[in-house]
Amino acid sequence: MMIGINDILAILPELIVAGSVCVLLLVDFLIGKENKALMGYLSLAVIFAAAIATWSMTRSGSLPVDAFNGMISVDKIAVFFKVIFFIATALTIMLSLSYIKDKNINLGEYYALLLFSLTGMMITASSSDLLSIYLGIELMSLPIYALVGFRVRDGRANEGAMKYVILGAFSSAVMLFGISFIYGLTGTTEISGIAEALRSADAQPAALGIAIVMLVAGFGFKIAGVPFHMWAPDAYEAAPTPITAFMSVAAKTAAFVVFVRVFVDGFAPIVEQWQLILTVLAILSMLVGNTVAIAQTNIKRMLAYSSIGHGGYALLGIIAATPEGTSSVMFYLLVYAFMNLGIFGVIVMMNRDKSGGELITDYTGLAKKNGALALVMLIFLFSLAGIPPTAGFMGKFYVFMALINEGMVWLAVVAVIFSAVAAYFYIRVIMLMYMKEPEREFSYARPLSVLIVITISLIAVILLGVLPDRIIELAEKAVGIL
Amino acid sequence: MFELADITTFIVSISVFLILFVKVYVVAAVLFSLPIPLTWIERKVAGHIQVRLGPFTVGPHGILQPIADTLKSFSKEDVIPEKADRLIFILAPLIALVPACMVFVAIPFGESVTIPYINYELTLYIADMNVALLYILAISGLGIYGIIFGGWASNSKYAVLGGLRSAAQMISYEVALSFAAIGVVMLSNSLSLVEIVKSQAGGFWNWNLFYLPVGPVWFIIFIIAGIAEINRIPFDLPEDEGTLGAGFSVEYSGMKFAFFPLAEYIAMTTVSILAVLMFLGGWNTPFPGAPVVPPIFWFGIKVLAFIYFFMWTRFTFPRYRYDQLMTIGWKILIPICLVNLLVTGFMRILL
Amino acid sequence: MKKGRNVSRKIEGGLIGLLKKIFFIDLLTGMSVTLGYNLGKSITMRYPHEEKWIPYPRFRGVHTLNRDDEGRELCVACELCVAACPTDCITVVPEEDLTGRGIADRVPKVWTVNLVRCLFCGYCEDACPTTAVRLSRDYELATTDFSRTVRNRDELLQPPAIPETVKGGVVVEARYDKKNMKVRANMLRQKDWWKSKLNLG
Amino acid sequence: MEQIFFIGFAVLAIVSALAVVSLRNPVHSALCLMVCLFQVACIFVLLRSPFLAVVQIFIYVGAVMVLFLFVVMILDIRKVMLGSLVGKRSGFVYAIMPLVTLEFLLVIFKGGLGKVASNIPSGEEVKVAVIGKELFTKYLFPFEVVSILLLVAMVGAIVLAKDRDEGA
Repeated sequence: MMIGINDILAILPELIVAGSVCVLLLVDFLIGKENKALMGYLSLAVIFAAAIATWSMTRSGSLPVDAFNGMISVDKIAVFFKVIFFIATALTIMLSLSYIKDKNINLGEYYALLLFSLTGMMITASSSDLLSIYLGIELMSLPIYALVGFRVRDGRANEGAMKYVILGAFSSAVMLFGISFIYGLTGTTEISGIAEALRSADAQPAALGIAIVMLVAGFGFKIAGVPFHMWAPDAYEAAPTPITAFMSVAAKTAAFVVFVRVFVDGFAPIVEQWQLILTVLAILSMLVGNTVAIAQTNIKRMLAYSSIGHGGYALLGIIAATPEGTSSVMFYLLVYAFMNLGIFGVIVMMNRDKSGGELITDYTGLAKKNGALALVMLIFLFSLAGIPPTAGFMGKFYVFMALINEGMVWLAVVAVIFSAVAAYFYIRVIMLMYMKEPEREFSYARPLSVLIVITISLIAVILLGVLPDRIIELAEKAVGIL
Repeated sequence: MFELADITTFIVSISVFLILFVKVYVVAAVLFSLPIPLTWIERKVAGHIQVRLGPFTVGPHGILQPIADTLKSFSKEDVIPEKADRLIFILAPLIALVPACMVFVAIPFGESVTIPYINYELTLYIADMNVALLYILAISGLGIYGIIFGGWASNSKYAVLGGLRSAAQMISYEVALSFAAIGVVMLSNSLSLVEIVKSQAGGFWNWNLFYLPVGPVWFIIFIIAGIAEINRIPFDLPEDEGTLGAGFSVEYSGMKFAFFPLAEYIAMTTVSILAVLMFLGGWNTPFPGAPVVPPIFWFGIKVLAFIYFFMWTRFTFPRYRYDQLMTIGWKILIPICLVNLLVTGFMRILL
Repeated sequence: MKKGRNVSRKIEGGLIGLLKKIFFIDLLTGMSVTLGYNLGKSITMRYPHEEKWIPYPRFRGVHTLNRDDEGRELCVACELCVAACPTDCITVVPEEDLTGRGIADRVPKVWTVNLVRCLFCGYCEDACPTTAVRLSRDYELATTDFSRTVRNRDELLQPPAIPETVKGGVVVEARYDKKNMKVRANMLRQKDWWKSKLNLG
Repeated sequence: MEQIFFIGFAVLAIVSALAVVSLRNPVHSALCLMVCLFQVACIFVLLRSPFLAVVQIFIYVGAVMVLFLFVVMILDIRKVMLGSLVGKRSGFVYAIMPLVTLEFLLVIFKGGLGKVASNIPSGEEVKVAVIGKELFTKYLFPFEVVSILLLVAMVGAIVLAKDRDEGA
């Protein structure tokens, strides 16, 4: 039962991040108010170090590693997701460098909280026990609560953060209740143990249904799946724009890790029980996300609903409940990370003046003034809508393929129909940019870091759209198909 | 038909129950009569420290004064302010008093005595829990609700301020108090008070107080936090006469008011007893070679000395300001606690 | 410059201060002082049950009307005291008397002083040409009977409880006469009793 | 005997929990919540884990509720405001509550709760030393994560409450 060096090595990336944040919090005292960007660069270095540690773990070929008496299990899926987290967090930090200075919320704790959240996500990704999964999710959420309300003088930010915190606490409680049910029914919180107990049981008690409903509610809140999505538009609008990007990408991805771990792995023996619930959740998410987005005037709210819809698509891969489905979800989330961060990068650029960039009408006639920016925006929007040469199309394609291979053709058809609906509001923005005359002068923030983020995202979106094979191969290797 | 064995077990179980009942009864009786000598002693100490005589009129040297006070409290009009929250206003003094008394379930007054003639070994505690120390800290912390609710229910701004201060003070000092308790648990390797006392047997150099260098630090932290816990000068901000009238109890009168000092005296005794049990070897004799006296004698002497110490400090020091109180709690006591905890841990492992 | 000097002084004081704080020197000093008081003697006077304070002769208490060595009243009812009184608390009504009651043929028929109004300034004493009015050292004026606040001539002619010959400034043994509600000091029974008390400090 | 005590504690806990959500006055609610938490602690004692019971009282009843009351007393929620706190659709909530209760009862009594469970804990009293040992061996990782979690909560709270000169 003693803790050895292997246990420490298994969580080395997490340790690097968590340990350096504590140091960074102290370093923050030494850095003057004007040079807080240094904290950002240091944070990037920390992420880089953690990424190297993760990479060296895959090199050593010892995966999967079990540690801490079954609390932690680092496998290739975990590594894949961690890479998404690293990318998302690093790009978010680069988006933030100039943004928080412009908005005068230039505090070193901003980066520290982001890194704490990253720690939580990494723990979630490599957990193999409900207890550590829950703690990882909480560790991910708490800093985001604080970051959403970071603009404390802004009433809107306070309202959004308040809603998020209260509903988040409530969902955590529901989640814990579900976990306690599972523990009571199976006598263990270890995911493999749960699967074992469920497999060996002769009958499935009805209480298991309640536990599943509660877990779906708790985790569904984190991916903003309908009907647990109420917080999302308010919180997305309230948060500083880079944080909105972070929430919609990283936090959502972390919640999907949980779905992969708990539902696809842990509840594998009772797949019929949760498949139906998740199907309802997915269809509702796609329906509400894609239709309500049409009515939005604020681009952050629109993207919030679009994010709800994308959550629905990604859930489809979980519903397939096959290794292929899992790998398609992983690929989808990676693609989603790039395209969403890219589009938020554009919004950050447009956020220069006080009201600018928040309303959809602010983009009217952008193409006439700044063709390059409009083109970039166009590509990201096409990708979000799932239009062929872009990565978004490939992501959706693989998810649908996984569904069809499982024989759930009708669900794939429904999803495609919703995709078509979704295309409407993405293309509306493009119409505004290209077909209308500009009504005002634009002023952009164009710091190098944001340009880099947009460039990286752009290249990734196009490359993943044209040549997805290598990444798909990685994902399939991770889930053990190849 | 009853077997003989059945009847004997029945008698044994009944007698066990009876003995328990008697113990509880005795402890309760002592607790409720405790304030009578204590108020007298306190007023006498107060008098002499201020070069006065203290109560002198009722009975020889005023010894019957507390009884007169009690009678006065009983006969006073019981006022409930018009816009007060009646239910909570009435409940608050009880909430203050009940936890203070509940604590004594877990307090040992000695190990055991053998009653002559029937040769029965009587333990001098009601229950020896294996979490006694935690239980006492937890339950005695509840007494604060009497003050908070009393202050709130009075519907008076001074009372509310008293309640608020009390809440903040309690949160700040509970931490240090618990740390001191943890220190003692580390030194004695048990949460049971009987075990803690046993571990300090054999002369005063074995007491936790003299576990150098960490023992005295824990002791001082415990005393400071303990004084703050029972809201006595210099930490009696909830009832700060200078700025709040009488603080949380400003709207109370008669017997309801009397419950608050009653609870305070019982809490003071609790803290004294805890300090004796945790640091001063409980009922162990300080000098093993000295003539044998009953252990309860040592216990009584030590507790009385502590009670005197609390009175002594009360009439020596001025009250701290509110921000000073918070500074002492968070910026001085807690960091010292953390460092001391580390040192204690290392000493326990290495020595 | 100035700031720097302050800082250095602060550190010096701070080092000693820190040591003082660590060992609670100031608190212990305070506690030793109070312990000394606690063990020392109390200065409380248990008036009226056991002790009573005898004021110095200069103390101004209730008025007395004096007589001369032959027992004649010194007051000649000249009403100068009435004139001098700032609060008009003295009433004097003169009458002619040839029986030798007073030192002159003019004596007061009424001589009252209202002690509620009187502020014991002693102007009457100064104004009196015959030293008939003196302020005695009686200070136990509390009463539940309002009529007792006005003292008339007969009462004032009684010799004061504390004779002028007693030096004063001492504490004497006393007891409380519950029936008459009076404090009886038995100083006169024991000659020079107060002196030994004085020596005790 | 134990059953009687359990039913007593459980009923009191449920009644006080209902009171927490139905009472209008936040201080009354807090008082009821205290009672509820206390009953839960009592049930822990019946379950042979006095340590958990004491910790429950220590932390929840002793410290957390004090903070709640502190906030409630500072907020000074008046009766006028209380009306606005209770939503207009409370009828809907009241309709759902018995339904959920019914569902739970059905599940508990008809659903064969505990059929899957294999390792039901024994009725032995849990010693503190055992808890400590488990916490620092088997559950070391969650324990450490919790410590980071608390640090984050602290940092977050300080960031939000910190005085800063920020343009709107």
